[in-house]
Amino acid sequence: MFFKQSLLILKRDLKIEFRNKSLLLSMIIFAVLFQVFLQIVFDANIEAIKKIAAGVLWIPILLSALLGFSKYGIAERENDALTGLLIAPVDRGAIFLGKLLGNLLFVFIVVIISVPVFFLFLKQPFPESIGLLLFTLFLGSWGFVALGVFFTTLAQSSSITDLLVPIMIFPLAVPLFLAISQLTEMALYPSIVMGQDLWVLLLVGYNILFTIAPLFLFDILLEV
Amino acid sequence: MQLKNVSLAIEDKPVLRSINLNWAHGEAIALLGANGAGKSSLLKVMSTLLHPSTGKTTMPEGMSLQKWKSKLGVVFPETFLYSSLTGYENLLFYQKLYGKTDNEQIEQVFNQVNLSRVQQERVETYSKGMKQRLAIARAFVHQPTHLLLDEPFDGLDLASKTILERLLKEKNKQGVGYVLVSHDSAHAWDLCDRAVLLHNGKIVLETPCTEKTYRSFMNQYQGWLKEKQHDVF
Amino acid sequence: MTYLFIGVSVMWIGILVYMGRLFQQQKQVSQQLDNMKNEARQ
Amino acid sequence: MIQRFIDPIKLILTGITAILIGIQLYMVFFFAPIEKYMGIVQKIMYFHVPTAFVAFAAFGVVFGAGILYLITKNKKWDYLAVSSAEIGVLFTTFVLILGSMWARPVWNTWWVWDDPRLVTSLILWFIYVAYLLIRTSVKGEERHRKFAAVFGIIGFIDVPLVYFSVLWWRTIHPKVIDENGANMPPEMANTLFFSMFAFMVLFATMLLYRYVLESQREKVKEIRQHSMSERTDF
Repeated sequence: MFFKQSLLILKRDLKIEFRNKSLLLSMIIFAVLFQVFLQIVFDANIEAIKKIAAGVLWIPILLSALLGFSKYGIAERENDALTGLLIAPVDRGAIFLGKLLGNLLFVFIVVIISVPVFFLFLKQPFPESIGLLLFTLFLGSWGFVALGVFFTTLAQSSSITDLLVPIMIFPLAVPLFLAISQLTEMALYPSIVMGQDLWVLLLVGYNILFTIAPLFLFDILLEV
Repeated sequence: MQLKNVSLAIEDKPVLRSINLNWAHGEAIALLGANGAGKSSLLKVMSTLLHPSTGKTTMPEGMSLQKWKSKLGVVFPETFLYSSLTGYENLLFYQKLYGKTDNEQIEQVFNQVNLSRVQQERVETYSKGMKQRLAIARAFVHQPTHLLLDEPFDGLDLASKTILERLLKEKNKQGVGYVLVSHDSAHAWDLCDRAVLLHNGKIVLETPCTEKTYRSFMNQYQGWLKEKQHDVF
Repeated sequence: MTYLFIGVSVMWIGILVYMGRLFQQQKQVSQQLDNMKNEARQ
Repeated sequence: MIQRFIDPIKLILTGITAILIGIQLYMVFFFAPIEKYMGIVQKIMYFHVPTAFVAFAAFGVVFGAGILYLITKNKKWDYLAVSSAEIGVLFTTFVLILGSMWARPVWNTWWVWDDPRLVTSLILWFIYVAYLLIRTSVKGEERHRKFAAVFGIIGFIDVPLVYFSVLWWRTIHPKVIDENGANMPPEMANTLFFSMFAFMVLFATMLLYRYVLESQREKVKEIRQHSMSERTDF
């Protein structure tokens, strides 16, 4: 029942978003554009970029995810449809999960397009530990999106402006950023392999914390 | 449903004060009062959207919260519709949300609100009255046994009003109870068994809806309204 | 020495300014409360 | 009713705080010896460490009060949380300034990213500035208070995560300075402990003042709104 409800919400959101298309397209274009912008700013010097490669890879993805948080599910606010959801006999955790999956799908699409662009422009040889890179991309986006969806949904239902959302989530995401930047560095330049397990542990732990806690907290937090 | 001594404060401002109300199964109640009297807030409490600051709400016959919610149909001033989805998709979504899939029921509701022809068009192309009718259809689509209606006649033309009236009377015969918020008291009188007048968050008058009681009710009602105006100016 | 002096004085000035502001606001609020009580009595 | 008792408590606490801070200043500048290598600058430690403790305690109070608010829905806990967060941000600011003042002559730099405590303090500062920003945007609504409570709680839980991630991040690279300099003469240790105690009392006093202000402010608002709706009552 719980998953059925999440899927229902997910399907509805995707139908709306794909019908309008504007959000996904702008997220993708933003990510690629920002990628190009960073390369120009840092002068595309391969030696120099090696040091900041993880940042160049991640920053466009994270910022375009941020773009998505406030705009995804905007249909919900239009006719106060969120209230319609809250009145229905739906587990609020299911609402969170549905929104999380939808946002995540969008961010994954951005990743799929933005990461190859990264390799294309940098003329990088293929990363050596592709497995680690994919793992990091997957869990890194997951953690960030979970955190973002949690706070955006709460902020929207508490009449807090969207403006505050980045200010709230970036400090909380510091452990996540450190983990993904370190792991990405290791994946791209496998010469430095120190404390990899530790970072994987941190990343997994962070994901579990910010996925499971909202599932239970949402029911308490969305009631008034 | 039973409300016992319910009070509600929003942002420390008292909105409802010790409300006692008994909503029997299948009973139609008219909730009347001036703007800001607390009618909408009372509906929100009954829909469990707001929790009373003090006092208690009891669901009928030991229903669980989820059960109560699934039996409830709601028309609020906001339509809760998704404008980039079609009318049909909207109803389908809300029906599934209540754990049901019954295409015939959707067809039937579309017929009842006279929107069958446009059900495959997006809601954003609808006129205001059509949206309101679709919102009413949305409230009926999971076959609720209790309805909370906040000014459902708003934005409807005369023909649609008659349709909705007929629909409500028909449902009431089938045992569906409703709470109707309206500022048109004569209209509400026709549709309900009992009238409840709210003023400043308090129930000031409760009376069965008969022709005899109407006149005396109207006198008092206008009295309250005058006092209200006097206060404002 | 300079660093010690600057650091410590910045801290104490900060605390004193903060407390000063608190006092001022407290005075205002107390006054408002008193006024309200008087009004209620009348 | 409580108000009548709080005033004497306020006075007594203020007096005690003044005396303690006086003793603390005396001990720092006249009792504690001057450190051999760093010289007189080392005395910043007697302010830096206690302020850090106060800041951390303040955020601990935000955390605890947030939980209690969510459980009891009693607004008093929320007042306590806001008050404490404000003082916590103030003291974290001091921690950062004092730390820089100490680092400049000793490490020859204003800021290093190598010390997890430094970075954690900075992140902590950001988290609770965000908390205060949430508080100022809209006031008084229950859902809003709840949201702030949750953010305060999660922010505090995040602290150890930040600390350890920065620690691991930095241990991979060479360290600028070794942190094991804790072997100090008893005069120094005594001064440090006394300073911590004095600052904790200072914190308690400030919190009391701030809390009373917050609850009275809310009371004014309550009465005002109440009387506004009473006017149309009968």
